[in-house]
Amino acid sequence: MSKVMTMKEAIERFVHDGDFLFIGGYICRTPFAAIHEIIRQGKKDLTITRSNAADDFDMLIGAGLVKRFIATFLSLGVYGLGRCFRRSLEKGIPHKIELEEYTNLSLPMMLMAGALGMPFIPVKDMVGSDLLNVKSFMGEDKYKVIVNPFDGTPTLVVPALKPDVAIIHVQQADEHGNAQVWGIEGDCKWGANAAEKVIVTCERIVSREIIGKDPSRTIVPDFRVVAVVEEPFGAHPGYTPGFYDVDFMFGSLYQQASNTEEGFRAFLEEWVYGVEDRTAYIQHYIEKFGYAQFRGLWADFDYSYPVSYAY
Amino acid sequence: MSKVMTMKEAIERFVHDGDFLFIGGYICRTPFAAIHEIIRQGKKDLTITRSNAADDFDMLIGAGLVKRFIATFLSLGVYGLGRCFRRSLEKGIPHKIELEEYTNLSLPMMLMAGALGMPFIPVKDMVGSDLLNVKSFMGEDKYKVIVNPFDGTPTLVVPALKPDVAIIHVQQADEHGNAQVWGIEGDCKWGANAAEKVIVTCERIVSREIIGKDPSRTIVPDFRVVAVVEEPFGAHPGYTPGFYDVDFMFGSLYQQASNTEEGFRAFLEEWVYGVEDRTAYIQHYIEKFGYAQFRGLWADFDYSYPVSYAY
Amino acid sequence: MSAAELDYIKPELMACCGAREIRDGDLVIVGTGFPSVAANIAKYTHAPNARMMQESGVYDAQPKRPALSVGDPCLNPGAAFIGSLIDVMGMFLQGGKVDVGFLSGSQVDKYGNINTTVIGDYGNPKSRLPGSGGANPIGLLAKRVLIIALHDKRRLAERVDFITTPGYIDGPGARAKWGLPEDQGPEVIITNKAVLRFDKETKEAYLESYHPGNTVEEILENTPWDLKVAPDVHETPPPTAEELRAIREIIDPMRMITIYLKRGYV
Amino acid sequence: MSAAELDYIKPELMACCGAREIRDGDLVIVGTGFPSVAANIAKYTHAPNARMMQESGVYDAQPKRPALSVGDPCLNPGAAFIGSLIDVMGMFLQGGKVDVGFLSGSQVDKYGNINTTVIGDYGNPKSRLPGSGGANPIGLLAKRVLIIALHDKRRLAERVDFITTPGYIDGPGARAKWGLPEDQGPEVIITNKAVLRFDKETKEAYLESYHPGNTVEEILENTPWDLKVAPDVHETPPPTAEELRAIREIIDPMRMITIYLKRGYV
Repeated sequence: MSKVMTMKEAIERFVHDGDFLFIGGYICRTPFAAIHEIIRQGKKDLTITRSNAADDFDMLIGAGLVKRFIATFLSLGVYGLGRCFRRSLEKGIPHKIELEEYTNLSLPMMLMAGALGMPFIPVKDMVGSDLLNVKSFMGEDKYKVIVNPFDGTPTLVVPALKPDVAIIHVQQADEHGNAQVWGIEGDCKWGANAAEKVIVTCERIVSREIIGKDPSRTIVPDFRVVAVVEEPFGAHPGYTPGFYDVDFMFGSLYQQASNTEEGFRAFLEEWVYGVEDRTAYIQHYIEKFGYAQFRGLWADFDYSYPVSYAY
Repeated sequence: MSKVMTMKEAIERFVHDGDFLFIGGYICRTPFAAIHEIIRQGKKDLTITRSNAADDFDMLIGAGLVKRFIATFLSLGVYGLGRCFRRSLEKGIPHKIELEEYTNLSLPMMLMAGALGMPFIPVKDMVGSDLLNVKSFMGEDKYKVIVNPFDGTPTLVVPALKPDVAIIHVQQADEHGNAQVWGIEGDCKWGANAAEKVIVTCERIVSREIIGKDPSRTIVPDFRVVAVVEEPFGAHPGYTPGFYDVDFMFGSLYQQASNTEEGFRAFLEEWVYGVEDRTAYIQHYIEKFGYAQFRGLWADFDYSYPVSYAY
Repeated sequence: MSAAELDYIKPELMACCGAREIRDGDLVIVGTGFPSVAANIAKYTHAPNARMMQESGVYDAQPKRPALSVGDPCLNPGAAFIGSLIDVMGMFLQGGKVDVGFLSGSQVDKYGNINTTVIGDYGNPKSRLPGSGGANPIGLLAKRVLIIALHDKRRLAERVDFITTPGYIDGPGARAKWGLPEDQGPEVIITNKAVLRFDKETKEAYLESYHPGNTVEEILENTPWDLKVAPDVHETPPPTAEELRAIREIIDPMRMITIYLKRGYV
Repeated sequence: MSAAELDYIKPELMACCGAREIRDGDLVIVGTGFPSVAANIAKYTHAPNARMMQESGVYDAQPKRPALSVGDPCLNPGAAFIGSLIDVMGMFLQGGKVDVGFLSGSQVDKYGNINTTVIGDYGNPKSRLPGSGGANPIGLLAKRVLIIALHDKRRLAERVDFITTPGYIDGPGARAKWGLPEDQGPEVIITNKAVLRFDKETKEAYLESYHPGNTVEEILENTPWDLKVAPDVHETPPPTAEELRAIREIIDPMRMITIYLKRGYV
């Protein structure tokens, strides 16, 4: 019952035009290899969501694959603003995406509500802001103001989100899909568990026995998972704790390229369409920037103390 | 800024008559040493809560210290029913506690709502049951049925719980209170974080550096914690993963003793009032049952693989 | 094994009846005792891809001894996932992922309502029971609910004293009133004398099969409501050699299941 | 250090202004850059028990290099607690535990409302900005909010184009209408020319102090509303030797703070 497959197969089989995707990551563990494969396969009319989106979402928007975006934020952070995001909203290039905007409190709560089978969830943010005055494709269902039945005060409630597919990148998973992470989690656990199907990409596939040595690290159990893809450096140019650092050089390279439409298209040609998979991508990286640059990204050793679950 | 103190001091300073206490544990990591100290100090008129209560709650009720209990369940499991709980409700011995009853879904959700600053939370359980027909001290605020503003269906909502004090037993904590657990968690994380103050009892105090080697294991950060008590075997006769097994002999001994009022009082005399602290309790255990019996509880070695958070 | 086959005890037969309700790939929320044995029989026979979880937060545990509680130490090492009550009761159960839940109770009625709260008057109880625990949400939210009960007029009831866990409440349409899917709810009551199955229309439990050694008459006498009998009522198939081997060699070599004999499951 | 004192740059002064707003024991939610430097200055000077968290889920990180984002790799090793967005934004912030939040924005108005969404019309933007991220809940739910801004008529506004993060909205009583505590909200706007503090009654920002080298007149000219001036308006105290030592020797030995010079913080 192994669910191990290539990225190509996982995206072909489980991501469809028009799907609603949760894509995990927070600079930390961004599933970039999956993003590139989605672009190569030209999956379109996607609705995408995550709190604090960055270069991966910008790239999907620039590639013209996004119809709708349930958003809190999109920026390239230290590199600057998301240029494809801006071109879409300011100039309709390649087309204008539809945007439904929340915050880094309300959106994770909506994903948590989706994961926990709750119909909606009360939140204390957004009140008094123009975020309540702009509504897009969710219309009147973006939020509701109800009367708290316990004390009569007005209370904002937001609906549960249930994506069709979640794509997350984790440190390790077994062949069935039990997925383990450590370090910054963002909204990965709730986003993944809110989705109907989960695609797990990981730095390494480990045995079920290794998972069982530390089951409190598992954030998604195997029965939620449809595909497991072993993809070392799958989060590059983001990072994975214990595996490799952020690649600031490459992040900056994307920012500069995406400053213009031409630059963005050339970037996709070189780094996405021009390579068939992540192995070819890393090969190209090493050929272009040198093995020393690649080697420089690898994480130091700084191991935790083991613990025991025995009795 | 160390918060390390003795159990006596922690209970004296931070648990008061009339307090609302969340007491963590799920056979796993029951804070038994703290329970015994509360009984020794005779803190009274307590409101207590946790999902799936067992012998520790039965003992507090039998000792006459509990006024109110926000409950889902109380049983001694494999040993049988909770006799003090039954005597209280069936015969008013030593007095009849007030009981507000929920389930193992709704009560943890109410604690989570308390921890997350939510006023209330929708749940899908309890409908159609007599749990909706019995209301005690929470009165009309036990739950409300509202109209889901998104689809018009009737929806049950339950209020957030915010205990005055949470008492949890964990594997390890630093002197500031950063508390780490692994293995079965029950409702410990949400219950502790819902409370105004947290008392952490632990198998071992470790350095802040050790906490920092694996920060994803921390369930309560130091700023929520008012006292840290190092109390090896603090969960006995319950267990702590990686440290010791359940003591079935002792659990059975309690069940048999608590079958009668006299037996229960004799048990308290011997194991609670008759010892001044957990050290004296273990000393008495070893003298009575032998070191071999004590040694037999210790956990095997079966360590997890270390992980790195480095970059 | 043919000699051993004749030799099975009632609790073994009951566990097999539970196992036969489990389909391959089912997600099963189990407690201790019967449910755990039943789910494991299924796993080691016809449903190798069945997966179990405990409400305490554990999924796919690999216990080396039979767990004596849902928080038992032996559930920790080797599990695939250990989270919190919220994870199992919220994320998996309320999230609609659980196929099968096992329940038992001090009273079970013809609509599959279960009482684990109180015998007699709630405010002035004759006998106070533990309360819901996870039973109420499991009964409401698992897709199929299997009930284990002792077959006598005290344990089975026309109407339970207190509905801790709703079955079909007061019959057809009652669950829908509360927004619960009509196609979910109790499947069977497995007793020490019979298998009672719930009628899809009337939502009432009827006699599907009597255990070897028990008779329809005896069962009707020991059931406190006017129990309907299936036209094709038949003897419950005894445990197969394969089922018994799973119980005795893999799941419960220490024969802890025999404690049910003392509890009246004969 | 007395020569160095004369030598400080504006971003250092601004960070010190932020630090001085932090009290010992405060829980501070920080982003990168100014907030992080300011909170650390406080920690290494008058507020040794201040504690920091990042919205990404990190509490009490021990970064060995300045973090370039709230999800920076250097925030992982050594932290006291790493959870999820729900833990920090829900459990700590919405749970009412956060004392101080830092915010900045492309537009800030006299009531401390902040725009990080759009310049121009929302549907047809002149300039599209990143959006709220964590800003809106931090602005609404932290007990005291410190705002960092460039001091010119484009960044400061009589009224922002879009309220991403409410300050005092449209003045006294506006927060209470939404059930927000009246005693919470923006404390100061720290600009590259001045410290503007919010009046407890009118909820409008007024000039509390002008930075060394800046004048009241220059500040009034560069503020797009009729800025009230405190009767005791005074020069902002320059960084102390102790504050500068903390910045240069402990917090930012690589002088990353100088990037703010390029961004116009002069």
